[in-house]
Amino acid sequence: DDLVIGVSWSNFQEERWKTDEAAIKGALDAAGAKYISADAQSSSAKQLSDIESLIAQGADALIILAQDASSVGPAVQAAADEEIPVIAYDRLIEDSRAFYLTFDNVEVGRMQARAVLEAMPKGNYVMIKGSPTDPNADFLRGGQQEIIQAAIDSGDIKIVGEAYTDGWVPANAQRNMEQILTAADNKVDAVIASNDGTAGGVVAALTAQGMEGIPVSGQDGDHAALNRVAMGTQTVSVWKDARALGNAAGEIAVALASGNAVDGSAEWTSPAGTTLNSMFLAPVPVTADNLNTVLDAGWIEKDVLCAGSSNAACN
Amino acid sequence: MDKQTPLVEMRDIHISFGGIKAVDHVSVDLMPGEVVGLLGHNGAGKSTLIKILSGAYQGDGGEIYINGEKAEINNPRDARKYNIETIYQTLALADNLDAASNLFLGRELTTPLGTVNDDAMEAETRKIMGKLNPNFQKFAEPVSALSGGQRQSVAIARAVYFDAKILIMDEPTAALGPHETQMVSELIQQLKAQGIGIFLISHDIHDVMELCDRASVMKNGQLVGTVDVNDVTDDDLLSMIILGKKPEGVPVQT
Amino acid sequence: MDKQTPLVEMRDIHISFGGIKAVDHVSVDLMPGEVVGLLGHNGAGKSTLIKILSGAYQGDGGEIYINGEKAEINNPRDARKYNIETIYQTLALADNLDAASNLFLGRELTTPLGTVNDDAMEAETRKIMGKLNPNFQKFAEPVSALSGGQRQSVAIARAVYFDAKILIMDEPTAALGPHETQMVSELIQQLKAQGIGIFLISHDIHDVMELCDRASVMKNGQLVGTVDVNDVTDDDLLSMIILGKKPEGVPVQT
Amino acid sequence: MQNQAKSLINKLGLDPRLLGMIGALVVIWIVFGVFTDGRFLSPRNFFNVSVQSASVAVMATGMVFVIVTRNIDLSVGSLLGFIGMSVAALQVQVLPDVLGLGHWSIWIISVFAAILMGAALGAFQGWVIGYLTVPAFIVTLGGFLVYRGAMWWVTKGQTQAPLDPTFRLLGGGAEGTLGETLSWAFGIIAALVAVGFMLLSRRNKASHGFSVKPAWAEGILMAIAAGGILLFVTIMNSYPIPKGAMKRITKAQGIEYTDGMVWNHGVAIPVVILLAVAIAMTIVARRTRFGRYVYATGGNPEAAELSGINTRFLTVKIFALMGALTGIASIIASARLNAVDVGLGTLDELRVIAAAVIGGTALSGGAGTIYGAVIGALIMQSLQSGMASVGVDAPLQNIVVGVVLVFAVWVDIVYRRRTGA
Amino acid sequence: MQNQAKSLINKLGLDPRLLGMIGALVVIWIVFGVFTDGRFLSPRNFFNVSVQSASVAVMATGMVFVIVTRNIDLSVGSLLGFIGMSVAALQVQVLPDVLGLGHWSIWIISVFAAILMGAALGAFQGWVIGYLTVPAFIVTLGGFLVYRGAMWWVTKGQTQAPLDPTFRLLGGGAEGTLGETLSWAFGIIAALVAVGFMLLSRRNKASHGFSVKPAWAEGILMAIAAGGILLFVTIMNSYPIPKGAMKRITKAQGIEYTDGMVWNHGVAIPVVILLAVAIAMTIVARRTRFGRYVYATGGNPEAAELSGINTRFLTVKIFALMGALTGIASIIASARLNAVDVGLGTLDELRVIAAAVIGGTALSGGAGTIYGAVIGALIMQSLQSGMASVGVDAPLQNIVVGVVLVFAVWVDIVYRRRTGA
Ligand SMILES: Nc1ncnc2c1ncn2[C@@H]1O[C@H](COP(=O)(O)OP(=O)(O)OP(=O)(O)O)[C@@H](O)[C@H]1O
Ligand SMILES: Nc1ncnc2c1ncn2[C@@H]1O[C@H](COP(=O)(O)OP(=O)(O)OP(=O)(O)O)[C@@H](O)[C@H]1O
Ligand SMILES: O[C@@H]1[C@@H](O)[C@H](O)OC[C@H]1O
Ligand SMILES: [Mg+2]
Ligand SMILES: [Mg+2]
Repeated sequence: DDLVIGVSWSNFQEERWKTDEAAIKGALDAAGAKYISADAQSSSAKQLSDIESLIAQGADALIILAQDASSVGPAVQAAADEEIPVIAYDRLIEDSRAFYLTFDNVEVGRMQARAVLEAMPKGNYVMIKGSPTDPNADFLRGGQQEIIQAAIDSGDIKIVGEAYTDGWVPANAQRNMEQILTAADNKVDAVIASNDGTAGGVVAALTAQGMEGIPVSGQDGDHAALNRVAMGTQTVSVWKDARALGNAAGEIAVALASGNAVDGSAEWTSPAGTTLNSMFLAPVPVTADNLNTVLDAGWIEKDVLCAGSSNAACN
Repeated sequence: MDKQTPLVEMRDIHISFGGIKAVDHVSVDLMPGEVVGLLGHNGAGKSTLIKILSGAYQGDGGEIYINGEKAEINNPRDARKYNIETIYQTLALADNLDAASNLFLGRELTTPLGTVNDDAMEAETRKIMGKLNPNFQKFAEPVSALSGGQRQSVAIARAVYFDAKILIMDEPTAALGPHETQMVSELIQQLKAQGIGIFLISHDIHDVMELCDRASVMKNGQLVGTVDVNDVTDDDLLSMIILGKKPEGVPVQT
Repeated sequence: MDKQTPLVEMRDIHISFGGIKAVDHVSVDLMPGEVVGLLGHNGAGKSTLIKILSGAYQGDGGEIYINGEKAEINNPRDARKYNIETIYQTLALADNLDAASNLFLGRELTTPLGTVNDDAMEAETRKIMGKLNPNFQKFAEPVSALSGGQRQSVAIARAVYFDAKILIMDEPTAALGPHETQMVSELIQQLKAQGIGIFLISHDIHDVMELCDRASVMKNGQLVGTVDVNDVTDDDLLSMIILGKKPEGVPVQT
Repeated sequence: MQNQAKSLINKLGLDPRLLGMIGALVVIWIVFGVFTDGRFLSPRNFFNVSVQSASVAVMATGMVFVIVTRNIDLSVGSLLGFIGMSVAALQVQVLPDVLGLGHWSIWIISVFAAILMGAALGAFQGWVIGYLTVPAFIVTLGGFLVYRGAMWWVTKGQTQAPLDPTFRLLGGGAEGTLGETLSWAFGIIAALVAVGFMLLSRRNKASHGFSVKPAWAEGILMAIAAGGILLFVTIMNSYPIPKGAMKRITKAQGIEYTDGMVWNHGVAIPVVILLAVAIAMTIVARRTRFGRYVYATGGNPEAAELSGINTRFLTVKIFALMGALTGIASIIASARLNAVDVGLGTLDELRVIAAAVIGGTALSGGAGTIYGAVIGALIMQSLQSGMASVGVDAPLQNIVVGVVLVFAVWVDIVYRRRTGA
Repeated sequence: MQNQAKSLINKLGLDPRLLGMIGALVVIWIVFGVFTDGRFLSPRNFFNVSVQSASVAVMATGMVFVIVTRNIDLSVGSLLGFIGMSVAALQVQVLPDVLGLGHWSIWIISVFAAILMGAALGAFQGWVIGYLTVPAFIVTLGGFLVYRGAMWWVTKGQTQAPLDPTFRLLGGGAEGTLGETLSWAFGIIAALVAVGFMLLSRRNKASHGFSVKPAWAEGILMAIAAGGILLFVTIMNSYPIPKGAMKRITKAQGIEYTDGMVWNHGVAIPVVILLAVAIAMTIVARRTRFGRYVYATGGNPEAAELSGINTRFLTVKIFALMGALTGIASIIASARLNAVDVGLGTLDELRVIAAAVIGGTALSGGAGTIYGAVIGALIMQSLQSGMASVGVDAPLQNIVVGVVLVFAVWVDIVYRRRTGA
């Protein structure tokens, strides 16, 4: 009998997930395993139901992009009852029975802040955070704070505006940015935005004020965002190669389902004190200086990356 | 001055809707066991006047006395406390409920457990409808499925079932057939004999002359006058209604 | 056999609601310039029968002929094509619109630009309401603010304003005052004189005897019979209605 | 043939509406059954779906009253989250400090707190709607925003977990069931009560001299009712507890686990709660004055007021009830997840209203049944769970759910028109 | 005093409803003005708020018709997203290949495609509602799920950007305005047309011998209308284009930028679109048969049908119109963001329905105005933008918005009861 691997997505709001999905499917195909999936539409309750259905459907291993690190506990419990291995994909699950596979989100936050700080060591900063219902939003914000704390203390940096973005929706980020610009009389020198979608909203708001070009951060390596990096309207997109993550997840799932060990895993303890088997992939900050990375990796086509840009990597 | 205290006295009642005086300082009264007809052209203000008594509207001014005592009627629940029952011109039925539920609405019969006793209510409804409208058989259906006259029978049954002291009937027989109308006339005579006071709004001068003791006529929101029906002819009433002319040589209350 | 083709012939019409036969194989007809009264106890099936002619209901069976030709009436729009106008017992007014909008609903007057011409419609409405109900002044308000009789006047105005060939009146004067009723009676005479055929549903035997040429009586969904009003007395009609008894020695169509 | 079936249904006095909806549900199940090689029709899946539907179905019964009276409640999802978060914080942060961790009364206090909090907030909304006459849509849209925000503030967005172990049983899972024996007892008693009620009502009707159904018809109905209940229990009692959970449970109970040991789940506690709520609400709707007034007000608000019903206060009571039921639903949802995160209850208002509407509650007021709402919730959940089992790709799942939803309701409408219901 | 004001309002024939809503809006503005040291009352902010409201307001005008006829449309947010994504893909992936990048006709084709796609999908939903008689709630809930899923499939979730430069102007921004001169022209013509219409209607009334307002009252009204329009233009014309954008624009136009140069924004194109839509929809509502039938059907569906109105086909037309307006709103929203991501339009259905309801559209049908819906959208947006400018964080924002929303509607209700509107 073929192995069946169930994947529970928290949502499909961000562009990256389709890449993750393709990579997982690819790895499973290669291993001759079957892919089944469900979309929790940002609801932990639906995610639990989804996982129950995936188990009922005969999944031999589960890959879970958790909506919430704790609420997914009963799902892990149900899986454990059936002796099915679980992979916590991209987002943490607070349960020692899960295998944690991710890019380090706090590190992503640090990278965002580092790139912006380098481009604008002094001045007025705006923090555009992620969804207030996504714990990653606070991880990211925490990492960002670590980097800029010193500059804040020294008075070099002043945070003149800070806002969550409901549902990570770019249009909401745009509106918040417009109001912050109005309140600050355009006296804004840099924006730390938590992902590429919100960065897009921020850049649209800046463009209306002719301020496009000030440092703005993001993450995910969305194609539109990488193009902005090439154009100079976004400073950095922290690229988490979803293909690598998805591929690893597929392979690990097959290995665990067949009862094999996973190469290169290590024990890791979460801030809350849960110890899990884990594997971390390294995110790469993509800026105007290293656009070749994404081109060389085949992540994006040159014409898409370079539309309208004269960046060195484009010539 | 009368020896008897009136059952109902409405004094100087007035109400406007958006600047237009629907009822313009009208006073009427009602004795126990008496039927007072309310007459007037369409839009004269009859329904509006009695809706103030039944608590459906709150007047802009004026006073109501019941058995000589000042009554505060701010809503239909207050009116019920004074045993005022009303058959509204619009019938006021919950279309989605059956006849029995409508008849007992707000005063359901209950079982010892406190739950509503539908069987008992249906049995009672069958009894009273048998008297009002012998053709009526639609007990299980919502009243929206009833004919115009059937609906009116339900509304009448509802007002007369409970021990009203004061009964308001706003064109109760408008939709009724000749036989059904006859039965309502008989009912009115009976209730009258029991000492119940009745305000009867009707456009049928003939009925009014037959059933009423006195008649109050309204025109454009104002009271033309109240007369004893034995003192006047059909034509007197008609000219009060149409021309607003008081009959001559006859005592007219205003 | 008649020489003239009937304006309307309804043959063998039947319809049931949830197993109950509301109209049970009834045939009636109407000549141009004739008024046919439809009589019967409450719930006899009068309104249901004429709603099939007006397109409000689709019958379970039977046929309709207009001017001798088979007519397909599946909805109110079809009925309008045959110049059938109806005053419904429930009036069928859009409560949130004013009198003029209701009167012209579905047939608005328009300006050369194609927009609705409210001023012209109001002016026409004032004219016709002046004839039907001289006290009526509420042109700017939604009809929900009107009294029962005022609403009925609007419904009547709507049916008679347009060039009906066939007019159906379901208890048109039920809510009207004596004066307003008189005016409607006159109107019926006028329309009759213009060759319009009228089905008149009424509970008032007196009115029927005065206004109608023939009367069809229904009981429990069935046709008791159709008689010439000149052949019968009030009491004959009453016993047809109440007892379902055909008068003796008189030609009765069934 | 068709006519014979129709007349049998008529003679049995079965509600064609109910039949139509059950029919739609069964068709959906069978279709998914075919697509999943029967897995969707396994006891395990019925157990899952019944538990998954419970929280929404509990709220949907209350939403029937809200919608019947021509109101709407957009706040239930947020309120569920707010109550869940508050009670979780109470359970995780406050009570253990006061009473000691794992104190036996924690779950009881939590349950009361959830229901009371729901009732109080609901009553307040009802007061604004009934007495200040602000449209329900606006008031509950306000509630939707306020509760979601307030929920965040309770713990500054932090997820609360794990919850009290006893409280957790209210959410189901391997431990949160009646177990085999109790399930049988429950089923047999329920069947007896159902038959008893039918007999009683028959006697009442007869005593008033009304015509009753023929004895054989009544007999068939009783058999269907009792049979249905017992079939359900049988199904729940044939879903064995998986090995991992067995080991845990036996260990907790101090029994030694052996390899051949098989225990079955039985009826899940959230389902027992749902059944209790549904029966109670049905009695309220059909057999109490309050219920009667709800429908009367929905059918004709002016007539209800003129009949002496205090429709304003009625509105307060309806929303308080809706709130209390949201409290119960919140208990089930949070206990099931064993955690409350700030997303809890998101979009539930839509699911709840949809369940009521699929179940035949008319947004124009005056009509709607409790059983309809429960079946509506089951239909929605079956569609969603079914999609996840069939292996359709996740983004496509929504499309299919949307299409099937409209299609199922349409079929129901056509069916009812045909049978004249 | 109070009575004098009341009688003045009466004499002027002003709609107290309209006054109440404008009053509520002004109060909200002033309060935020105080909290932001007047920044909220700056031309810049009025410009922002007017542009931010445009997309929702455009849809809200259509939602009025939908709700007046006792329907609801839950699908508008998803549909906006689906149209946005499809048209963006057309613009980014298809048309440049066919016509060449930056071809002048791309924006025109996109605009037509958006509107047509909206009208077609809306008409289909309307057909299911009107002819198959499936409740609008269910059909549009289905649409809500289907379109959101379909949107994902168009590009497999990929954000589409950047959009065609000309198309982008439809979203506003420094370039997407009428500019000073055109704005003045626009304002003056609009004022003249308004005054002209008032004169015409006065003459019409008089020609039928109806009583008209006293000349002075009519004069004051004309002054208010014309003054209001010109004031708005003045405000928009005193928001200078910031330096960075000036440099960009002058460069594009081949003009040399000097330091003292000041150009002002003028009226933003999305606002011009909104005004055009609002005026057109008002005319449709008040002056066409279609509009009349919409209200008649809302007031009494049976009466409308009996009057010979084809209410089924009317439903198709209403939903097609709603869809077309969603198409227009989608153009504004995507052009403004210069990108379409899979989240576009999320929760917009709620905002749109809320705008209509705040603006006085009754969910029970039969009543609602276009201007009310537009003001409702402005109230909602002012609250949200105001909160964002005050710098309160998202969760608290929601709480305040929720409370203020209910409060504002309540004040409006009390005001109207007092003035007897
Ligand atoms: N829509 C409906 N659904 C179910 N039953 C109906 C419906 N309309 C009418 N009926 C039933 O059909 C029968 C005939 O009703 P109809 O309204 O035609 O009576 P009618 O002769 O007009 O009576 P009335 O004089 O009271 O107006 C009644 O028993 C009524 O209950
Ligand atoms: N709710 C209301 N809003 C505004 N005007 C109203 C309202 N109710 C009644 N009116 C007006 O008040 C006046 C009196 O109406 P009322 O219903 O009392 O008349 P009526 O004498 O009962 O007439 P009818 O014989 O036609 O029933 C009418 O002009 C009517 O338009
Ligand atoms: O990659 C991001 C993910 O980590 C976060 O949880 O949700 C938003 C995404 O952009
Ligand atoms: Mg009246
Ligand atoms: Mg009738």
